[in-house]
This record gives sequence, structure tokens and C-alpha cells, in this order.
Amino acid sequence: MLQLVVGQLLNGVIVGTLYAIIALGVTLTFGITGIVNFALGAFMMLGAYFTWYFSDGLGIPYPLAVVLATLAIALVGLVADQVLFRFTRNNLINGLIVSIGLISVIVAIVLMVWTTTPQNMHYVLPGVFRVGGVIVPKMKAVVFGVLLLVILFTYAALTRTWAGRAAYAYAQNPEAAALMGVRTKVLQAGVAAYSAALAGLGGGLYASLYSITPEIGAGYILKGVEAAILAGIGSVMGSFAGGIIIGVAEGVGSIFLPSAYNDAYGLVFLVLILLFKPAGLFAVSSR
Amino acid sequence: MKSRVSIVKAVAASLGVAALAVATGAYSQNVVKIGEIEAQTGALNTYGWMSSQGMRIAVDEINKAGGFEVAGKKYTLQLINPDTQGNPQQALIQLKTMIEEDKVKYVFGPFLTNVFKGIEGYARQHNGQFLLMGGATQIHYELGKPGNDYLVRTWNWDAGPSGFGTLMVDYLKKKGVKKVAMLMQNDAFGHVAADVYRDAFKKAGIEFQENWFEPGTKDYSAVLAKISAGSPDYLFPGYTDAVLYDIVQQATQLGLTKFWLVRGSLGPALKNKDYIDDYVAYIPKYFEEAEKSEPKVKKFVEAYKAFYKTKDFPYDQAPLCSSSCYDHVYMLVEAMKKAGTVDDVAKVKNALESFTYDGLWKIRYDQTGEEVINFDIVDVQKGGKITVTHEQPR
Amino acid sequence: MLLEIRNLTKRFGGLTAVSDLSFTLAEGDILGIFGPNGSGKTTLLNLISGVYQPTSGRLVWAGEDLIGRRPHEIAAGGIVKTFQNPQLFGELTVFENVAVAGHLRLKRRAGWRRVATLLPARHGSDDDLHERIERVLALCRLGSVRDQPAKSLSYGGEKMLGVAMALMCEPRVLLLDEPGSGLGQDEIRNLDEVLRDLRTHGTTLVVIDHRVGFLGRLADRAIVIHHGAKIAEGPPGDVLRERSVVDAYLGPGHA
Amino acid sequence: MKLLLLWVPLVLVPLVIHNNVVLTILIFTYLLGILAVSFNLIFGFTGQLSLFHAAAFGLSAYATYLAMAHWGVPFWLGMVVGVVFVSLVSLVIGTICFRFNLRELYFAIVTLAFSELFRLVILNWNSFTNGSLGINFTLTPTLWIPGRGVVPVQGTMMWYYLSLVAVVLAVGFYSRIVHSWMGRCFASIRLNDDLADTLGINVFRYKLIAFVAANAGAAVAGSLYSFYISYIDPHYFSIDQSLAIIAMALLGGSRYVAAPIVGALVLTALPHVINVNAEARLLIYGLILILTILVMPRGIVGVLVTGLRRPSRAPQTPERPRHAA
Repeated sequence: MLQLVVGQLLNGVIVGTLYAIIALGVTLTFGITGIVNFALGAFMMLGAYFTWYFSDGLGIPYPLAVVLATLAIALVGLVADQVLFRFTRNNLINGLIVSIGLISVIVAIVLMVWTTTPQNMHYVLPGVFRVGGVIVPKMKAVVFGVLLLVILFTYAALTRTWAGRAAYAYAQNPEAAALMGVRTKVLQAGVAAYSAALAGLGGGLYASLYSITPEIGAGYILKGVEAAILAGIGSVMGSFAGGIIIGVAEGVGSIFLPSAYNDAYGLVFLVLILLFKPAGLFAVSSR
Repeated sequence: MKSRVSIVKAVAASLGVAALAVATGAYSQNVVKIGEIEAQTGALNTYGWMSSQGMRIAVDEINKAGGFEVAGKKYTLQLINPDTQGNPQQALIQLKTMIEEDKVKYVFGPFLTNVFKGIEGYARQHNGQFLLMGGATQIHYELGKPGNDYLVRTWNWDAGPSGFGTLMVDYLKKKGVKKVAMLMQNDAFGHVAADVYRDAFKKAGIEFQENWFEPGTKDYSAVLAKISAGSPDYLFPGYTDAVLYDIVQQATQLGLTKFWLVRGSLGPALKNKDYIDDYVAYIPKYFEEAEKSEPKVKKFVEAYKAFYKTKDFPYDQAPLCSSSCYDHVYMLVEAMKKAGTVDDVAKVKNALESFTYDGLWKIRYDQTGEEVINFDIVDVQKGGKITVTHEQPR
Repeated sequence: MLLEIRNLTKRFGGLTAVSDLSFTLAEGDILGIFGPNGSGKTTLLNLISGVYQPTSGRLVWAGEDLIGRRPHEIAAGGIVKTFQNPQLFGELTVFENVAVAGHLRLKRRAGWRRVATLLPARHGSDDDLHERIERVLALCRLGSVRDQPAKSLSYGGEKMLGVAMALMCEPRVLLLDEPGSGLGQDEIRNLDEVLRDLRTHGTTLVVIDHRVGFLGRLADRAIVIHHGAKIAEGPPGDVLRERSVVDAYLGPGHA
Repeated sequence: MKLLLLWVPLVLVPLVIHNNVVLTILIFTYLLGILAVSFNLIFGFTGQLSLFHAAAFGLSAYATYLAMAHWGVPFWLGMVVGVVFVSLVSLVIGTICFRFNLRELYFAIVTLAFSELFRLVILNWNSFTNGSLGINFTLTPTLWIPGRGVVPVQGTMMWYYLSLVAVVLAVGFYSRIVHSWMGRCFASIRLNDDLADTLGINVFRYKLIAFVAANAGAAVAGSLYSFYISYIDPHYFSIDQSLAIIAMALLGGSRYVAAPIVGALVLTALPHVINVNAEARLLIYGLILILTILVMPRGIVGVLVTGLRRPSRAPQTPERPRHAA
């Protein structure tokens, strides 16, 4: 029993980092552009398809395929931001509806190109680590490592570099930041592209673990938004923690409770936390 | 601003034109319309989408060959296949349009139980006016009831004497299995399957454990770990490739290496051939083998590649639905020829039940209107060694 | 005593915005509040109107403790404030803005019977509300713009609308947060007339204003706040001459 | 009153058009119209993005049928059970959300969470709800018609007039609320709830009233819709359904009480009007959503009333400061 719980704790943490990478994109986009971009889920799906196509279709080595897919998705995110989301800045509902429209468009295009048949990439790194009865697939460990590095890098970039501090200042107070010389438009476009890239990277790594269908984005964006809100939107390390909390809640929850309610465990957590800390777990009270 | 105005105008204009198109709906004498009520998009579209793939090829082939002759008159086929999105409301409107506007008398579908239930009430009101030839397991329970003459069940799924449920359990029993754990998606078909096998396993004296997952799940490791702790002999996993690849990979990582009654394709088995021990699949037709031994199958594979301009034939899903639905169209045409009418659905139904169609499949319908079909049990062992058992239900 | 403020303190994190402040207000009083920018004047009004909860101290309104009450309860009790930066319902017309503010009046007059006005048969039962709105609009010289969206008003017009909305609530105490700042000459004249009008009607007023001369004439009494604490209280003319007040405004050692 | 005349042609439709398909599309339009109009009370007029609406719709459908099946009550009483049940549930959820002052995204996500929780319960409570297989209705609503006595509601004609009456009543009900002092309270909450608070409006109470009143409309729609289709399953609760409701309200125009019905008409009719393959239809749906927001933020009815030009430079920008949550 202990092995089961420890195993799922570990697995929940790993699965949670995939939620966290989306949550991070959600949090950054929200902080800088004032909208919640649900299309990040679709970007993630697209990232998975691109990686699979580059790797299995064109024969590019997997790590390079992930990098290429990430860059491609960053571009997609940038274009979407300039063509669509530029007009919905700071309007939550309009941004939400446009992003839902964009999801439909992306899914339609993917269906036209790759059909509804699920795609499966070759095994990049098969096999498992066994530590005292606890089993962790090797690839999952790698995915966790990469995502953790990216999240830490993002955190460092936001706190240690001028661009990061500018973004942070902007999220706190747009007017003041603009007066301080932050170029709002460049900053917003940059963050939109970076958030998309995070989603694309998440998709690229996802492709090495699971099968790919046009619907995968929907589940991940919901978990991502849940994670971002759980933590208190705006906090980088909070998104990370939020993703892990949801991942662990699902993993450990389905051991003790019926697995059919798997999606509920994270939600219950979310509701409870919001009731006791309405601005999220790690938020500094705004009032 | 000007361009925005014109976009809206264009959209408005096309709406208007399309509205006119729906209002007319001319009925041509020499065209037999075939409808299809299936989900083409959405989370549960696999079966619907595959079926329409096969039907489109058949309709195209028949029309290119100049149509077919019934009672001295030449007819061509027209396929009407809107997208239900798995939504009963859309399906109901679509079925009404087919029956009342397009005067369609032959409707294929649906595979989805919720869609079938959504249209059932309306369809019954039109009993005798058309045939509904669907694959939903729920239809099995409706066949032969009074007022249900319109129903024909394509596909023999798990349930009933001509279904493969009992045969599959028998196959497993021969292997000396004591305990099976099911991991099924929590949807309508999942529950129908559980209902069928709960009883079948009880009769066979095999312990049966039920576990459910939400459609859309990708990481099964938690529930698989829980299952693995109970050490079952075989795992009975979900029913589409979209979930099977993930379940099989993650199960083998946890040491669950024997799978039973896997539908869909051999893809997951072959991809994991070094990690599995046994993988018993229900395959309506093992295409990789049949392609070599049966010229008709080879021809179908080539026709498919040409029609959809693809190099890769989807062995994983195509054979399951598209090939049988391809046959269904041909068989229906054959029945119309035998009945000597394209309008009298009662006669066509009788004709349909009177012969065995020898196409890609050997298909016949029993007296209740349920399809009886041959199928293959494909047993994949470690390393990819394959044994095929050909079954022909009575 | 209408309103009694005892040892009111508000801290934001490490910052003490209002510090141990006490004063009282009687029916019909007009109290001016002076103090340099950032001295805690607005925070004080926000504490009285329930927008902020004080860290410590008491607010006694007609013998009742107001601590813990929500702003709408305090407004319902009769204390209404305007905003330094006008807060409006921009999409609604000027008339509708004032109509929204008529809610409390309707509630007082009709009580639960106002639910009955939702029934189709009781159409038009708030006609006397309309009359009242027109009167308030006329008083605040907003009659000519009554059907314009509030966001199309000039800054002065917006501030005036803020006052009109507050008046519509029929307050027993009206808290005005710098009603004159940012206004043009004509608008100031307007405002002053309105305030004098209120004075003659006996409305209790608490006014923050920088215009010492004007407020000096309007108010009966003034308090001066510096760093959140009261440094002087008395007739307006006197307090402004006090040494500590001059230091607070101009810096110590001046004059 | 003048607006009431606009409904007259709809009464005449079945007498002129003897086309069951068109009538069926209109029946769905009216039933979903009730859903969209009621949603717009909380969304368009009170400014709270509730994602619980589809759940209210589904819960009432289940409650109505189960009350009829278990207690043997007639349909209309069953509908009352549905509406009361949904109102009580909404009261609890609304109290939780508004007492803790959850705003904007937080409110949206928490209402979504509750609707998912209800969906999961309905989905897995097999013995009571028949789980994912859903319930096939064997019961029909009945109506008392002068001269004919109590007759079952069946056939396209009866359903057409029943749903038309229902949607007219719903529009009447909500427009009465919206154009009253209560509607002014809702508008004040949407536009600036801090200001509303200082003006003596009990923001909590009126948010709660709007939420419950909106969900009660969804409950009526759910009872009627499920009995028209004669089938319920957990898909009634799906996120897609919630999103479709938002799309209807926005597409029709969220500033007008009856406008969401136009949105319901377009989205119901579109798949049957435009004969394209599934992928293209999905593409068109997405483009419609995007264009609605970017080109005509006041919806179709808004365009008809004011033209395409935006009434002001900054349409629908929230007036409260950013990061208000």
C-alpha cells in the first residue's frame, strides 16, 4: 500500500508538471494581457502533432523535433496574438470567446491534415526505473526534469533580468511601467509568444508519453487554468505548485476513491482552497 | 471597417442561399438516397468517421460504374452524411431532414447509444417508412419488439447469441484464467459492455473486476497501479485505439502484460510487442493477413489509398468500420435488386434477410434483423508472434 | 451625537494611514478636513463608509457600532460618500446613473413591497422616483445632459454626477472627497452653489477640500490631518493659522 | 407592448410553412432560446460569467423526470420540482461564490467546478440516473386544452406552440426584471460593483437573485427540452453545452433581453443549413465566434439596431480597474 501511495505521489508530481507548464503560460498571459488564453491547450496539442510529425514523419531526432515544434508554436502564438488577441486586451470574456473560436479553428485544421485517427510516436526512451517497488518510467523522469528546468529558468528570467522585471512591473501596474519606459506592445507580444512556446514544449514532451488526438488540448487547458487559479494567478512558482497539487490529488485520489471520479479530486481541492483563500493559495492579498 | 462590412455581408448572403437550398431539396427519380447519422467530429467520432469513409468509397465506385439496375431502371446513389457531433439534438434534426425533406429510405447509423436513444422516439413514429441500420449495442435490445420493424442492426457486437461476447469468454476460459480486471471508459458503450460481460464471466466462473476512467484520460498509471495490486490474470481495456495505446504502454510498465478483448487494432500490441506477454484481440478481419490471401481485400486497400490519396492504409482502424460499411452499401444495393424495388422498405428488408453477402466479409442478417458476421480472434504473443482463429457465429 | 469616531486606526502592512483619530459630528454640522496629500484623508472617508475596515477604534452612528458593516449597510443607514476620482456607470445615461442611486430611496419607501412592483399590473409605481431624479438633476445642473452616457461627460460633469448620485441616496451625512479638484471656474461656481444649498437644507457634510478659503466659509469646524493623525481641530480660520498646521503643509521651519 | 407584435409572425409560421424540419429547428431555437435568454440575465445584464448554466439545465431535466417516475407526479409538477431543486442548488452555490466574493475568472471556474462535480455524480450514480446510458423517457407531458380536455403533448405542432409560449413567457419575465429597479441593480453590479456597494445596493443579494433567477430559467428550459427529445444523458452538463450558451448570447447580442434567441437560431440552424463536411463546419463555427467578438461585439441584434459601427471607442471594456479579483 505504501509503495502504491509513494508511486502515485511521484507520478502525480510528474503529471502535475505538465499541468504546471500550461498553468505558467496561463498565468503569464493573464498578467500581461489581461485575458485567459484557452487556446494554449490547442497550442499544446499542435506542439504534440508537430513534434510527432517532425520526428516520425521527417525523421528529425526527437530532441531537435521538440525544439523545432516549440519554436513553431511560439510563432503560431505570436501570430494569433497579433491577429486576434491584440483586440481583446484586458477583456476577459472577449478573450475567452476568441480563444474558444481559435480552438475550433485549430482543431478543424488538424482534423483536415491528420484526421481523427490517434497518432503515436515511436518510443523515445522506453523502460522504467525501479526503486524499492516504486516504478517510474524513464521518459517521465526526463520530461519532469526538462519541465522543471524550464520553470526554474522562467522564474529566474522574471526575477533576474531587465525584461523579466519589466514584465513583472507591468503586471503589477501597467501605467507606472509604461511611464518607466516599458514598451507595452513589444512586451505583450513577447509574453504571448513565450506562453505559446511553453505550451508547445509541453506538447512536444507530451508526445513522448501519450497518444495524440485533436482533443487532448481541452483536458490540459482546464487543468492548467485550475492549477493557475489554485495558486493565485500571477505567481510562477505558484503555478508549478498548483499543477503538482492537482496531479497528486488525482493520482492519490484514485487509489483510495473510485477512479471514475478522477477529475473531481482536483476540482474539490480548487473549490476548497478558493473558499479559504479567495485569491489563490500563494497570492498576496490584493486588499 | 469596409472589409469587415463585406465579410459580414458575405456570411449573411451565404446563410440566405443555404437556407434556400434546404427549403427546396428536390427529389430525383433515378437517385437512391442513402443517409448516414454518425458523429464525424468530437471525442467519440472514431466509429462514425470510419464508417463514412467506407461508405463514400462504395457509393463512388457504384456510381462510377454507371449505377445499378432495379426492375429495368438505372439508379445511382447519393450519400447524405451530416455530422451529429455525437449530439442527439443535431441527430434528430438531421434524421427529420432526411426522412421528411430528402425522402431518404435507408439510413445507416448510429454507433453511439446516446444518439440512437435521442432519435429512437421519432424513428418509431416512422416505422415502416424507412430502415435504420445502426451499430449501437442498444439496438440489440430493441430488435424484434413490436413497432420496431424499421430497425436493422449492423455489426454484431458483444451481446446476444450471434455476438462474440460468449465466444471471447470461452476463448479466455480455455487459457485457464481465474481473474480479469476491466478498465473501461465511463460512457454509454462502456456500460453496455460491462453489462454483457458481468454475466458472461459469472457463468464462466471467472472473477471480474470493474474499473472506470473518464473519456479523455491519458495517464492511467494510478488506476493501473491499483489494478496491478490485485494481480489479475488479464486486463480487459477500453475500446478505441485512442485509449489503447496509452493503456497498454502504461500497463506493461507496471507489469500487467496480458490483455484480452482488445478492439480496434493490433497497433498497440505490435508497438509494445517486446513488453507484452499475451494480447487477445477481437478483430473483425485481420487485414494484414487477408490482404495477402483475399483479392477482394487487396482491391479494397488499393481503392482506399486511391480515393483518399494516401500512401498509408490505416490498418489500425480502417478495417473495423470502413470495410464493413463499404460492404453494407453493396449489400443494400444487392437487396434492392433482389426485391425488385428501391422504395418498398419492407420488401428490401425481407430481401436483406434472405441471403448471405459475400464481399470483404460474409454478412447475413438473422430473422430479427441482426447482422451475423465472421470475425477473427488474433492472439499476439511476446515478440509479435501472431495466431489467428477464424470464427463464424451460428 | 450623530456620528462619533473614537481612536480610529488603519494600517496597511507597515504603513499607518490613519492613526488614533477621534472626532464627533452632530446633526447639521459641516466639517472640513484639511491635510497635505497622502495624509490619510481619503482613507478616513473609506473607513467611515465601510470600504475599509479599521485596524482598531470605533465608529458609533446614532448610538450603534458600525464596525464590520458592509458599505451598502452603512449607505442604507444614511452615510454616503463621493469619490475623489468620480466613479460612475459609464455605459448608462446620466439619468440612469441617478436612478440606480435611487435604490435606497425606493427601499426605504416601499420596503418589501417593491418586489410587487415587478409584477406586470403594478407598472409605473416608481413615478415619484422619476420626479425626484429630475429634481436632483436640476439641482446639480445636469438636466441638459440627462440622456447622455455618463462616460461622455466632462471631468467636472462626472464629479457633479457623483454628487447627484450621492444626494439621490438621501444621506443624513454626506462625505465629499475633494469635490472641487480638477474643476473649471464655472463648474466650481456650480458646485459651491449646490453645497451652499445643501447647507441651507441642513444636511450634515464632511468635506475634504484644498481650497482653504472656500471651505473656510462653508464649514463650521475643521480638522487637520497629518500622517494619519489629527493635529488640529477648531473653527477653520483658526486651525489653519496654527503652527503645526503650517509646518505640515509647508515643511517645518518655514515662515 | 409594441415589441410584442414582433412575435405575431412566429405564431403564424406553422400555418404558412408546413415543413417539419423548419419547425423542429424553431422548436429547438425556442427551447435553447429560453436557456440563452436566462443565461444572459446573469452574464449580459449582471456581468457574471456563470458556467453553471448547462448544469442547471441538466439537473432540472433529471429532477423532473425522476420526480415523475418515482413520485408519479404529472409533468408540470415535475417541472416545478426541477425548478425548485435547481433554485435551491443555485442558492447554495451562489451563496458560496458571492459570500467569498469570487469574481470574474474565479467565479467562472468555481461554477464550472460545481457543474463538473454534478456531472460526475449523475454519470456515476448508475442505480438512480442510469449513468452514461441516460434515461429514455416513456412519459409525456400533458396539457389541458379547452374543448379537448387533457391531451398528451406530442407532434411537432403542439410542441411548436408550447415552446413558443414558453419562450415568450421567459422573455416577458426577464424583460420585466431587467427593465425594473432590480435590473438597475444588476446593471450597477455589472458596471461597477464597488460603486453600487457605496450607493447602498446589496451586491451579494442581487448577484444571488440574478444567479438563481437565471438558473431557474435554465431549469424550465431543461424540463421542456428533455421531454421534447425524450432522452437525457450526462452530455446535458458538458462544457461544450455551456460554451454554446455563451456563444448564443454573444452572437445574438448580450445587451438585449430577447436577442440571444437570434443566436440560438443561428447556431441551431447553421449545421443544417450549410452543407459542408464536419471539419469545415467546425472551422466556420470558430470563425463565427471570433468575428462576433472582433467585428460585432454587440451581436447580430446590436448590428441591426445600431449598425456595424461601434457605439464608442472602447466597447465592453470593464470599467473596474484591472486585477480587481
